[in-house]
Amino acid sequence: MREITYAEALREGLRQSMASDPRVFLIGEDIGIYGGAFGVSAGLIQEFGEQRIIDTPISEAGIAGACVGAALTGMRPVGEIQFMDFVTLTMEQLVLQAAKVRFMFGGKASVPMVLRTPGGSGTGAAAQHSESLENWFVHVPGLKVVMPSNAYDAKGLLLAAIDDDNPVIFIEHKLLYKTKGDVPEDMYRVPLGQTNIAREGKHVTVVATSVMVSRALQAADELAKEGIELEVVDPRTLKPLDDAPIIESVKKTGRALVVHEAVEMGGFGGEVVARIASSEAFDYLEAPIRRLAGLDIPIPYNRELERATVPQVENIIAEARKLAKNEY
Amino acid sequence: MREITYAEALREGLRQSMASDPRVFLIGEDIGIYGGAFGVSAGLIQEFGEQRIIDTPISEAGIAGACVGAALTGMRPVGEIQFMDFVTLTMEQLVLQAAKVRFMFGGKASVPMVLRTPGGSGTGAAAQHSESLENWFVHVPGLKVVMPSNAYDAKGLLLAAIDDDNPVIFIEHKLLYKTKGDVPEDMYRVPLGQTNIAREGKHVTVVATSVMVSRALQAADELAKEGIELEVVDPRTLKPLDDAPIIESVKKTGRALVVHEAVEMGGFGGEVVARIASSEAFDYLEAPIRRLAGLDIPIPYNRELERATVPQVENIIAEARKLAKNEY
Amino acid sequence: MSPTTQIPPEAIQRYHAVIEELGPEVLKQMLQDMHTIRAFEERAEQLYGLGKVHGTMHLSIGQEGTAVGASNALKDGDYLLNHHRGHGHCLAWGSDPNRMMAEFMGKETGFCRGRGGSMHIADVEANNLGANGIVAGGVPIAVGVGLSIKMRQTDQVCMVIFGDGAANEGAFHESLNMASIWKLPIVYLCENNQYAMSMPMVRAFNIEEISTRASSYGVPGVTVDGNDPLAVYLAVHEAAERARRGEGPSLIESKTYRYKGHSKSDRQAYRTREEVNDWMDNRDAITRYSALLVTVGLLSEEQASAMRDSAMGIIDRSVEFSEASPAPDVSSILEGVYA
Amino acid sequence: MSPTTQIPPEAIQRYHAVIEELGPEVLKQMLQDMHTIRAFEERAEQLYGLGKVHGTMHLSIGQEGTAVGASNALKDGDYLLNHHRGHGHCLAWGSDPNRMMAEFMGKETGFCRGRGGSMHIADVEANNLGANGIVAGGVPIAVGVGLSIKMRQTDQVCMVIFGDGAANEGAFHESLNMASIWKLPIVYLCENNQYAMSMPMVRAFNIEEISTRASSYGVPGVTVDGNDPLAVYLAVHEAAERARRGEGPSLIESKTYRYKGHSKSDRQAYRTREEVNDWMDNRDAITRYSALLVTVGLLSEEQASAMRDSAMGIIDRSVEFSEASPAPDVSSILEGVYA
Ligand SMILES: Cc1ncc(C[n+]2csc(CCOP(=O)(O)OP(=O)(O)O)c2C)c(N)n1
Ligand SMILES: Cc1ncc(C[n+]2csc(CCOP(=O)(O)OP(=O)(O)O)c2C)c(N)n1
Ligand SMILES: [Mg+2]
Ligand SMILES: [Mg+2]
Repeated sequence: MREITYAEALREGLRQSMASDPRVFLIGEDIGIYGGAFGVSAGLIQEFGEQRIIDTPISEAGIAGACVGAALTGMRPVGEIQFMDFVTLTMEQLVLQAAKVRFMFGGKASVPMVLRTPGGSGTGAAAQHSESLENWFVHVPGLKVVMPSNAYDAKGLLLAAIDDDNPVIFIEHKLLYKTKGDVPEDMYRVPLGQTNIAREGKHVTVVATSVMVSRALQAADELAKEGIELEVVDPRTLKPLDDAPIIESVKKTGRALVVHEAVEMGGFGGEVVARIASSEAFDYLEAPIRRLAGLDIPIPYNRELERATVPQVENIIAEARKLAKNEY
Repeated sequence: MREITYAEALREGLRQSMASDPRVFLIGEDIGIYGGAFGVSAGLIQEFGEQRIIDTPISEAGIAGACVGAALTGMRPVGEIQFMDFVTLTMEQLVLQAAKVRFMFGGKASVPMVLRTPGGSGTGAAAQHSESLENWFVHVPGLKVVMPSNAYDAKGLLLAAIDDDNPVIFIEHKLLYKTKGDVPEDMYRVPLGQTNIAREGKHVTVVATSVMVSRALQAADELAKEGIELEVVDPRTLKPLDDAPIIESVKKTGRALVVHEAVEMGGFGGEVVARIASSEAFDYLEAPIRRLAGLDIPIPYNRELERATVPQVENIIAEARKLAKNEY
Repeated sequence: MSPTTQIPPEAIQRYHAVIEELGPEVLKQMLQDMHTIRAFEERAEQLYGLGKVHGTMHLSIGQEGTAVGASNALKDGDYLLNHHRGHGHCLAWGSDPNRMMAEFMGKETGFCRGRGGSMHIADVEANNLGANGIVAGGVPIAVGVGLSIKMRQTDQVCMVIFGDGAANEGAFHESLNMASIWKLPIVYLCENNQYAMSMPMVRAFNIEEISTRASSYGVPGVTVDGNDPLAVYLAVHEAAERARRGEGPSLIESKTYRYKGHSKSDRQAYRTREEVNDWMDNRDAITRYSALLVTVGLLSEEQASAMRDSAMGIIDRSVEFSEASPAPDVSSILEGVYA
Repeated sequence: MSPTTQIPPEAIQRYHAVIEELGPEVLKQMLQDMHTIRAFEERAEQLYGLGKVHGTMHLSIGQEGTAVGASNALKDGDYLLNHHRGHGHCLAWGSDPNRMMAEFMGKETGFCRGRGGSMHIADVEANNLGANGIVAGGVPIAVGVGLSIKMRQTDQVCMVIFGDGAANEGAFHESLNMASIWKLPIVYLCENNQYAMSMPMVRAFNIEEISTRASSYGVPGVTVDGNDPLAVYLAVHEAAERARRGEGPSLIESKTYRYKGHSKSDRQAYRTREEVNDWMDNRDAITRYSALLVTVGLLSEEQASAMRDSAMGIIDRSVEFSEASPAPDVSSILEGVYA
């Protein structure tokens, strides 16, 4: 099948949904002629014009508010926050307005908006341009949170997110934009809230998100050579979380490792561990449930320090091996 | 010993530290003549004047920035955000500036600030004035997070937070302000990062924070009548988390219940569960680790709905009893 | 001061045109609405005192002129975004007092099924997109409403009402700038009641008039007497028509005063009784407007005072309706979070 | 355009006083610093191209006049907060090029031990509180610095430098308002280089001059030629002295232009080559200022061109220093998070 990059898959999803639904528009900083900081919307302004590809001043709270107001009045905005770190400027609008309006109004309004933003480190952009804050949003009732780990899911989840009548935080990863994958040309959807078993295995369940899925798969290839079979589980949607496949997997393997780039403390890994530890899978556990995640430090600039701050393939291999060998 | 309220204990701590250290000042909305939305700073402006009790315009990001800048240049600001919900407007300054400046500058600067804010529901203030967002901050390297559950800890932890050379998010609870406790008159400290065993017991470990500590203690009184002994553990400081006493307790009881008001999904409970599930306590577990926390909905206005949204004494009793009786 | 207050002839002159334009029925209805708002607020305070409602509330007694003047300047189909002190805006918008009171009392029949309460009353069917518990919370949302109107190519207008305090939030700045560069059909109505909780406007601003901030965005800015419903009507009407013509947003500062405390628990140590009395005795919107209608012969003294009574009646019925209404069923607690 | 550019006599007239005031040494040092900044930036770009640095960088080539004019208007002990395009501000502040280059190259000997990089260079000992990766991130921090100065009762001043784009962030509004009501000793220097990444200033604002926003806060606002270091010096100096006298903040808009792309990867589709060339050929700060010094006889053509060479020398040494410096030890990764 046709191979395109994660960024191209996103662009194709945006183009197709804008072409098929006049209510959809894009709003964000430098998304027009510049094409977006990571080129995702390149060329769309030529196709759809300034009325539907809206370049904004540097006003993130205003961008979020613009999405809320447009969504409340019949449009389906897709906002872009140039780096995930800058969502810190939009939390009031996203958390106190977008997420709560429907409930506060007794279910009589809806806010069908998507907020796209690239998270993650690995580009040398240092502490203020490398954060992974997904768990903040997972903690907020009224929001949905999506984190595609490959090109196929990126397009399918984006189209499903735009269809959704709720505010969806759509978290991309800088290191994935250039990665390629098979992507159908039609407007297929990957439904929100469906966990994917990225690789089957019987010894250790590795729950990974975003860029960590590919690292977990590489680790699985390596460990397979030693006869250790990892089952790699990708939730894809963090909220709502489809935890049944995770629990099933752990019942099968008896061992669980949760891997994400975000800082370990207070992170999404805790949620996954808690779901497992309170489930029927508990009785099948043959080892402690482990997390492997970012160090509790801001992302450093220096290349080696930056790399050492978040899980790498070799770290996943080491952790999974210890679990498999009952070294915990 | 002298009994005073949680609010009075905080006020005494503020007064004593301002009297003893000219670098300490308060800044926030309506903290002067109004005395603060919950009266914590009542009377301090008469004592210390407008130069050190600074009423601000409604500019939360500005308040946070003012604290960062003053702390960077030799002062020890204590900022107040009138309701915890409004920290959504300060996340950029707290998370990208206060928390990271020291690391980004190679350890050559420090930001000794305290940000006080009241969290929690129970006052009928509805969805935008009742949030419990502590886990957002727990997830941020460079910050410390404190949640006093009683008057004694409120004063002692506040003085320790003001002494601390790092940014400390100090989370009070609206329902605790009027609760009384024994509070010494001297300037004692409760060191940050020390978990407290609020009640000893041998059957179930209940880790609770803020207002849930008193509810857990009430539940313990009830269950004691049935011969079920709860060990109530209060971390007091969520970041850094002193988890050793929690793990020791679970090794003793073999059963753990984590209780907080914040929404369960993506909350601090996940962190506690993960610490237990990956620790040596794992081998002592006789039952799944359970969480009891807020429903995944915004806080409703209606009194009964509001009450039903967060854990109450009867819910803690029911959960702890099931755990004790191996009904999980 | 009684309804026989003398209205200077020049005032009557000044309003000749608008009196013609609005006609007797509307002019009288405006006074009736002002009475209804005040009666609603007085009853709300009473119910609170009786412990029949919990939480908090922000009363707009004294500010009725702004609410009524502004709403009447807009058309059906226009949008409203307002703020925590919003009962008056909502009633002036024409929303059902029964469902408002029921919401205030946390009943299932309330506009928000009892989930929102005083600070979050919205009448979505009537394009009232709701009050807001966050100071300036609705202000950036207006940008989106304006963009949506523009993209849908209707001739709607969005009026966003906020306080003097809100004008110092960053959101105010970002929103006005975006609206100005895109010429969005938004009327920014700053209801300056002199205080933001305990903070006097004069201490929170280094300028005399908030409307001067319009110059930072190259849009029109005016300051009007917020206790004069016709002055507010004229300013909002002009701004709205300008917006409909595609000429962009305007900033209107409406100077008024809140008679009651900021919210339930306010000792009001930040202002003097004299100051409050001065506004109540000499600039009360209802007294003045009522006197105007009497002076121009649209209303007899009797009709004028009868309005107060019918307002009470409306509110009595709203309370009866609410007390007879069921509370939300706790089993429905998870409803309405997701669409 | 060569250093023999004709400087109109009236210009020389205009600057007579300031030329007297600053004296030959400072005036010449300013030119030297402008050369050093440009040399630093050119080398940075080169090193990036060679793959010797990762991440991104924001070059200020073309904007040297503002950095040098502004820094020279302040005193030892004053504070600086600047932004992502900050190499020039830092060098003009007098910080060691070796430690700056080492930081840029991620070395342990850098100002931030290689943890911060280009966007976070700070020289805390010299009261340079750092560049900022967040647009307008430093602007609210200035309020705290101003308050701290006031409470410590020193005669320090805080200069915060930000771009045209930053003036549309809410933080700009909150900060200026707070500084205005408390009369804080802050100089707000908006370095308007015409673009915020790809967004032209003319599209992001509905006003001609950003300095008009000063009127929203009742503070002085001026716009100066940012490619004329003496004009910038005069404006910043006046604002700083005003601040020291306790009269509060000022907003200065310094109009300049960035020659290079916004950051590493910028095709610059949003502007024309002609526009860039026009600024480079006809308004270059170094060329003009250099010509001025030659015309007034403070510098010979030879000395003028020699400065470029010594700038190169300074930068060569900074690169040697950095390449000879150790990278941070990964075992030290957890250091410096908490005090
Ligand atoms: C972001 C935010 N900050 C603070 C508050 C608390 N608060 C509620 S109303 C209010 C005063 C608002 O003043 P103004 O905007 O003038 O409106 P008014 O109450 O005078 O009608 C404050 C401080 C809030 N609700 N939201
Ligand atoms: C809050 C925030 N939004 C967006 C960005 C991405 N960004 C970095 S620099 C920049 C343009 C800034 O323009 P301006 O303030 O004019 O400064 P200049 O780059 O022109 O010097 C943008 C959009 C950011 N770093 N921070
Ligand atoms: Mg007000
Ligand atoms: Mg710029």
